[in-house]
Amino acid sequence: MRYIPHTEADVRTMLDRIGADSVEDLFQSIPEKLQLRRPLDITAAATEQEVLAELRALAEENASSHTHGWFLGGGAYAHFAPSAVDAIVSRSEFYTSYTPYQPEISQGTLQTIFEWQTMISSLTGLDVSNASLYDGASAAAEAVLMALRVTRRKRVVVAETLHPHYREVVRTYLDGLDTEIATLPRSASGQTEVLAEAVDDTTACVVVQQPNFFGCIEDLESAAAAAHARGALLIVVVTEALSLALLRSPGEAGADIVCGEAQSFGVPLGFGGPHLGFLAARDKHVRQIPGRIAGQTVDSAGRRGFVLTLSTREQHIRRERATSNICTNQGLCLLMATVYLSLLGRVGLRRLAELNLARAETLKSALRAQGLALPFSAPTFNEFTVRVPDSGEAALERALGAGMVGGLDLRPFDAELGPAVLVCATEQSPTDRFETLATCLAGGAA
Amino acid sequence: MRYIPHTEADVRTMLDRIGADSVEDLFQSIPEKLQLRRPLDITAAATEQEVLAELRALAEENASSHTHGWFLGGGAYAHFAPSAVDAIVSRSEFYTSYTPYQPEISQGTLQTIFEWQTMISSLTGLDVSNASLYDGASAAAEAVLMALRVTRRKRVVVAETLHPHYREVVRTYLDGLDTEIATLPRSASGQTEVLAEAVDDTTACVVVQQPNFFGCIEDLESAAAAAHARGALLIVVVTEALSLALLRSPGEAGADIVCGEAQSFGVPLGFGGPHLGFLAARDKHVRQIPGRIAGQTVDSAGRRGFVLTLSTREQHIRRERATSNICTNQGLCLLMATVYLSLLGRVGLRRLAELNLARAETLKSALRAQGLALPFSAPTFNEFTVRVPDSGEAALERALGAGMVGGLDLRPFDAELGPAVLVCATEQSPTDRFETLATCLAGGAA
Amino acid sequence: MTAPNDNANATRGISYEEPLSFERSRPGRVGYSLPELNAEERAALAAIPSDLLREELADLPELSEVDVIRHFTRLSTWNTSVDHGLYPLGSCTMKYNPKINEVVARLPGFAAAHPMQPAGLAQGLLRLCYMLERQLAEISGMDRVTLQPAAGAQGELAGIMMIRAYHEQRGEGRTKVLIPDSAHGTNPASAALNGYSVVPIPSGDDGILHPEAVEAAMADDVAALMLTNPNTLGFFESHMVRIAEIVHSKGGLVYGDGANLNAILGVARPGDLGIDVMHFNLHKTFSTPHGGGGPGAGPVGVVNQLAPYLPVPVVAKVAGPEGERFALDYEFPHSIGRLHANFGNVGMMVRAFAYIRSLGPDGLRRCAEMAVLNANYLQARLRDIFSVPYEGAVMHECVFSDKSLEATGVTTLDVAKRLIDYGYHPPTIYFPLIVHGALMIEPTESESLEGLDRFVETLLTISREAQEDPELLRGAPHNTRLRRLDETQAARRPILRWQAPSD
Amino acid sequence: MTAPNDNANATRGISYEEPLSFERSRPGRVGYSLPELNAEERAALAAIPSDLLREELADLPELSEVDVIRHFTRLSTWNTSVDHGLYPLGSCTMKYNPKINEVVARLPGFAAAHPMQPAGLAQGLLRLCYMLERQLAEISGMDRVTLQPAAGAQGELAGIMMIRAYHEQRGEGRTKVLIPDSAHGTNPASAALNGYSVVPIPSGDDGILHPEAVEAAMADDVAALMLTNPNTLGFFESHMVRIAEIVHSKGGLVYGDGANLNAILGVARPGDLGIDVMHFNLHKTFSTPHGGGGPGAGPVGVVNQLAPYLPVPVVAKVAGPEGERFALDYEFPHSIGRLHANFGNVGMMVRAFAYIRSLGPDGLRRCAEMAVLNANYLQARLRDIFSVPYEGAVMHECVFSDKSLEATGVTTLDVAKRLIDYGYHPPTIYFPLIVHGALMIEPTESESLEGLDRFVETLLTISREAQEDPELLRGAPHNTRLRRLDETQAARRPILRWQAPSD
Ligand SMILES: Cc1ncc(COP(=O)(O)O)c(C=O)c1O
Ligand SMILES: Cc1ncc(COP(=O)(O)O)c(C=O)c1O
Repeated sequence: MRYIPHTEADVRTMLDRIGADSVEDLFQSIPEKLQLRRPLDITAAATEQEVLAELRALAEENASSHTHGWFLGGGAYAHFAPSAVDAIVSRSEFYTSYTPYQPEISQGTLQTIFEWQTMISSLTGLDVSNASLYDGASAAAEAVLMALRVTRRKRVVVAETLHPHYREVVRTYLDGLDTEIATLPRSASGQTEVLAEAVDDTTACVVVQQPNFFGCIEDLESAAAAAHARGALLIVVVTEALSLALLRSPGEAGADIVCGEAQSFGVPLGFGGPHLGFLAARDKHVRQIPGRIAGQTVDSAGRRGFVLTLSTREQHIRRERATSNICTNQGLCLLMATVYLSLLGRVGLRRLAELNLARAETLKSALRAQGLALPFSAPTFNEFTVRVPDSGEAALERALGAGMVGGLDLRPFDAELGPAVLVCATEQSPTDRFETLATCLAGGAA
Repeated sequence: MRYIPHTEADVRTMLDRIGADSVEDLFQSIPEKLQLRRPLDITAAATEQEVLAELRALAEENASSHTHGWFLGGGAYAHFAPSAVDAIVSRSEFYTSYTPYQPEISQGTLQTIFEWQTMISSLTGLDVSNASLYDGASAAAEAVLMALRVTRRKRVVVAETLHPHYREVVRTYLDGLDTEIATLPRSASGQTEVLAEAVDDTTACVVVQQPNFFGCIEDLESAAAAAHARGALLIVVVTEALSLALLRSPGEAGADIVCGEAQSFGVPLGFGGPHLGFLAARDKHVRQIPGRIAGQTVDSAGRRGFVLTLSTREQHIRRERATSNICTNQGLCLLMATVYLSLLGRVGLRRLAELNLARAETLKSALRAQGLALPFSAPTFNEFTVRVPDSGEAALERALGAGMVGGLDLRPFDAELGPAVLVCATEQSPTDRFETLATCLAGGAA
Repeated sequence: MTAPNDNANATRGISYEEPLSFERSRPGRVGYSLPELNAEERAALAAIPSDLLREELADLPELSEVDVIRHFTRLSTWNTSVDHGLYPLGSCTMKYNPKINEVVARLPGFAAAHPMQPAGLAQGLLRLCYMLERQLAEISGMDRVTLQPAAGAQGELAGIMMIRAYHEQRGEGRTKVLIPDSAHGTNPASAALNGYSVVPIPSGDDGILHPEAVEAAMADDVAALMLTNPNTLGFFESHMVRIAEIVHSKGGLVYGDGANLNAILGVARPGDLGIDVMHFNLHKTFSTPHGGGGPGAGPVGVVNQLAPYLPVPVVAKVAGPEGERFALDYEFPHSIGRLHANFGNVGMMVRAFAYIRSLGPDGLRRCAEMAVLNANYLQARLRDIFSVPYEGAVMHECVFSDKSLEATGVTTLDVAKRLIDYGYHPPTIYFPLIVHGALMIEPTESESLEGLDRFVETLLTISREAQEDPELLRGAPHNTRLRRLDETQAARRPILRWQAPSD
Repeated sequence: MTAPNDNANATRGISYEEPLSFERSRPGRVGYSLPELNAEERAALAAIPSDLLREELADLPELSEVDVIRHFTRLSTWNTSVDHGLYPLGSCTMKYNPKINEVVARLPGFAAAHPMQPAGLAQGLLRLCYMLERQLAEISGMDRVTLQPAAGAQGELAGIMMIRAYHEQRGEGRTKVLIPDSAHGTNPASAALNGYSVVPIPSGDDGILHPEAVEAAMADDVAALMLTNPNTLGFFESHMVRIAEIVHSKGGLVYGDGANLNAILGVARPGDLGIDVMHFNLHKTFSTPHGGGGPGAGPVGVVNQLAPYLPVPVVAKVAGPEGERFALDYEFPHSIGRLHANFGNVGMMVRAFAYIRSLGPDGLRRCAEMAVLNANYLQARLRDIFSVPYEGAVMHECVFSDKSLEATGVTTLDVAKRLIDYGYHPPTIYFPLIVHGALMIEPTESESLEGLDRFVETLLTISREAQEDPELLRGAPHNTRLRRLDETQAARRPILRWQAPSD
């Protein structure tokens, strides 16, 4: 086996030194009857050439923006990642190392985390960030748990326009804890109706997504005012991180915790993972933040360096009193995003966001030209809801016939909305197919 | 432009320091009328996303073993390269460095060359090797020039079974020099007829390919005897380097110079290049070897290290009296091959060669079973000539119809042979398609 | 003498400096290529009212592609990695990460597939997930597997939630989870995260759990025992079956932390030991790279009894007119719900699948055998240098205490830092908590005999140095670009982001 | 004081040791995966008589994949590269190698295409080659371009051969080639390789060629003048047109070495200067990576007059019923023949094409402008430190002599080695030959102002060190894993391969 260096002579030498007769003997602490006395019933080993062929065949059975015109978003976005990102991520110094427990030989990873924390703090408009969480949905759940800890309250108010998968994950995480979840309805504009009476003195937090699941840009100031009026925190969830480059930062608008998904920053779609959960907060809550955090320090010669810090929050020190159970998180995806943001930079990221907005607006015009209605009046970023004549399923089937994945059928997510599709335009969406898409969604053949 | 870091402020600062008013001014030494006063007439810059899309489209217009069953060899071989090869070659420490002129910061490249030299010496059965030449064909030409220098003679005897492209390149290189080229004919067995009288006292070398272009294994001992009897050198050219793992080494059989193409050792086919020319020789001729050579030495603290050496042979020192004009050669391909050979190792390389032989023999049986004749009686390695009923072109067209690139039509290379195809089987050739290929070549539909 | 000798694993050489990217930034520098907006597109920007827009972005650098590549290339050279050599972090299973796995994970059909695309357009991926589930089930002896959890700790949480759902379904409000004192921190943290209180169980003098201890703690309000087998001292819990019986007899369930599964691949199966729920760490046992702190993947296997509670969606095979098809099944009415926005860390599943296909049944067993051989060899050779806190044949890792160093004043931390000077990543230190000054060494099967011998020689040298020149160790590392870093100061006055110089 | 100061570009850190792969070899270790032969296949092995078979392979190592990856990963860390920083080798144009080019070159449709496959199955590649030829022709102002030569030196040879063919076709047996004394070694070597004798032409005091010198040497037996413009002192040959007239008037041709084309991209075109044949170095001007010594690519451009002599095959565009198709044209009866087994280093052509597409006309010109700006800036800042042997505004590179160091006893070599301590790859040294102790610095456009400033500061420090502590320089480098290597011993007693220890 090419991954295992032991020769038979090596094995012999080692057994002799150990004082064992055979490799079998080493497993004597496993009671005989518990040992498996047959080979595992899985397919026999394949050669590298065979494995490659098998996996190529499996890969070819999946659609993607390489095979179809792409207009599907809904929490995961088909953005272009410059080749430089993968070139860096492919350096084995980064991808074959562990969590940087030994800072003197992990400065590459640690400085990257520190740079990421700076970037995400700046983008969200908050003070501090952690070094990633599993994904946007669990980040939202962790943010809620954090708010529960900070406020020592038990009620959580969640906007109905929060991504339905995120709502499910929040519910899963809270299940079993002594908490209550209330919801804020969607208004006719597509935005969340922030009812002052929905927030009370037992409310730990209000959770709003920006832009929301239907693409609409929320009024965060009102949400912040309603939350803060009763001592609750405002949690803003972002699934399309690129919007942070364009929209007023949630921190500025009053958010106390901003969390979500940063897959848009150079992380492959990868059928949904690994993606990149992030979480940023205000300084005063730093000791309630879940997950790893890197901090600046000095070495014994007084030179700047970085370490993992504030670890008394963490499971390996605090065990059952930790702020979270998180251990392995999404380090390499954080690297991807940090490289990506370093390349795009302050000017490029803004320009890319503008390009996305412009594309989406152009697509809207094309859809309107086909007589399609956009049910919500609120402004949107690169994604929006469009009403279709028959059903989302049928509309998307027509688009597929024309070689396009035309968006997300909203029926499974919102029964009351009527036939509608969530359509997304990024810098990768083929502008020369906007009209065809419109025709398909409107009911015509391509 | 993302590859160029200058900001407008930088340019200003630099011009000031230089004492120039504008960037234009820096080009004043180019007479005004020689300056191009219009933009170059090439397509405007494309974004990275666009370039990728364009090149993907171009790439998809080409066939390869990814799209077709592959039986085509003829000097370039579709072998499998383990993923570890490209993982190493993609390290920018290797691919973005220059020829190792400064040994103290180039030991990675230098030790690799030294390892390669050891491996190729061992495979060829000779004493010393250089650090690559452009490709097999120019390596053959350089070997001939080397023989001319060593013997101070002017006549070159080349087997007709030498790859026709190689023969052309040798002819091109010798053109303009005061030399004569004679040829050795092919016998009915498919081997070279080594006529003693073809070699005379003015002959510098005899050039034979092993296995030869038609796949046949040559009798090198006879060739060596004939050459040596008249003081000429025997040059053995190898286009399928994998054969070195199985066949008696040319050095052992009496070759004085062994050269050729090592693309089979993990170098991509790449439509013909970059490939990897190699050249090995006996110790006594080391100072006539063309190209770079690495040697072992010590540093000022007495520790082992490596440097480029014997550079008084080379153009940068000897200029018009150099052994060759070679400067940039195929360093990174040498790295690929060294990694490849390190992975396969002494046992694996032999086993792979056996696998190739076995596949080819199995394919022969399948062809014979369809009534096809193999015109040559000499033993072969992984490639052989098969007679087809109508024409090579038609036979291959039928194979193509069945999704296979079935071999090389020999008509353009040998008019007298009659309709025949050169067929190659490697570890990548689909064994489950052998019968279909046989049917196609024999004239049936797939 | 700080420089290792000539034959050593490392010495000193050039190391490149590099500031923070923000400090390299220059206004107007560009690392991207984007099309210009046309007039119509520019006009479209007005779609968002300007009061919703932000001012310009601060604190993102402006760099060229050249700058960015050099920046991160230089940063990378400050890391030690598995591709450099032995990385014996105990409990982390830092084995070799095969290169082919990186290749297949990047195939566009995997890397560019979208989680929301219809199942009909993702048959290859769903098939792969389905097959991986079946492979993991067979390897573990569990009945069903969910691939959704993104890491071991999330797997633990998922498992604990299923345990809760199981008890609640039967109308039982159990509130406690028993956890041995040798457990990894995520175990108590996960139990607590789902609202359980944690009851620690002491390990016996032989480093394993004894039925009596469990018996004593087991009660009607205990939902589960959560244990790691092989445990974090490297021992197989040989009373496993008896212990599971005790827990089951009182209506509890047994959670098995599968972090150390590497030791028993093809040799024993958690499902055969009485374990009801377990997580896998694909980034340990199945060699998906650790990435400097993730991404990992923490699939969870369960016995049939717990299958109704699996998180959704579940990949299902359906026979259809065109043959086998794969679909996403959400119809699990008792499911604990969803744990991930999508299906988990699919990229890691692709790598793990390729790994399992490459090794097959014999190769997997060979991993376990050679990992265990390596750990026992190290234990045998190092016992003369360090104290062995618990005697016994180990499985995948061996643990030492710093007792033998006591007289020198040198700590485990000092030994770890000195190892760095010799080119080794230190082992896990100060864990498990029940061993004083623990050194927890997991070589994995990737290491060769000679490699282990070199490592042992180095530790011998270091232990001599500890006697002769303890200051040398206390000042270590000496050979790295940065010397020992001040973790206390970092925590006391946290600087967690770069701040632009005020002027 | 050997350690650079705190703000420096480099310091010291851990460096990993690694023996030769052969020394790591262990019998029975395996780094491959191959299917076993079945019985029928084993029998087939008898097809080759055993006397034609070799004994077992000696001197190939036996290693696991882990070993191999670690071996070469460690080796790689001993190299300095462009991705680490400034690599100012004069005449080598070590500019940044964009990552996208590596991606596209690896697309299976390019990387796995076979040179012998029918043109109909390679239309994308042929189209790309055709477009690249046209691009290079436009950039250089030449009429036709062959992509076949595998490097600059092979391009020179091809060009010289075409010149020979041209003269022979006209019945002229010219025997000499004129070459300036500042020329790169490949120029005389290439001319000699094709049987010409070389006549050196002296450069003027201003470092450029003067019409008088050419006039004096030009004769009926001179086949060509071979010159480099901009030349290797970094100067534009401003008398180019007059010189070409002189050569042409006596029936000779002008060969232009295009190694320094980067300096005039979009600014001036060799074809407009009177050059008849030239080579390009795709691995310099068009940023295909140097690979530690290749592969490169050396296309050759010619004026129409010389087109009949181009090497075959030539890619041709043919209008067909299905539109534009591309074919290989062998029908060049006057062709010098074939220079490469196939079509040259196609992988480099793919990269160069992607590069030209990425830059466009403005970007290419910007390369030239910024490369020239950088060289002039360095000349302006370094003239206080080193002697300028030839005054004048430079193009892409600047050359200094070691005259200012004379009193110190320090040589150019010492300065170069000391630069290494500070984390810089040294410039080209001792070339061109007409400059005493030459330091030839080509920054390229990839370097930023701050980067150049840091480099200048370092050279200032080194020149101070030369005055104050010349021994420090003579002993350099101090910070590398290995100290200065003994090149004399290597050449005197060559050890060119590893030998298994005799026992
Ligand atoms: C024994 C044990 N359990 C659980 C975990 C947590 O797994 P993860 O880091 O994947 O969340 C670890 C990881 O180090 C571990 O060693
Ligand atoms: C001026 C000059 N001419 C020719 C060459 C030879 O080019 P190549 O190395 O591609 O053969 C070089 C390479 O360094 C050069 O600098």
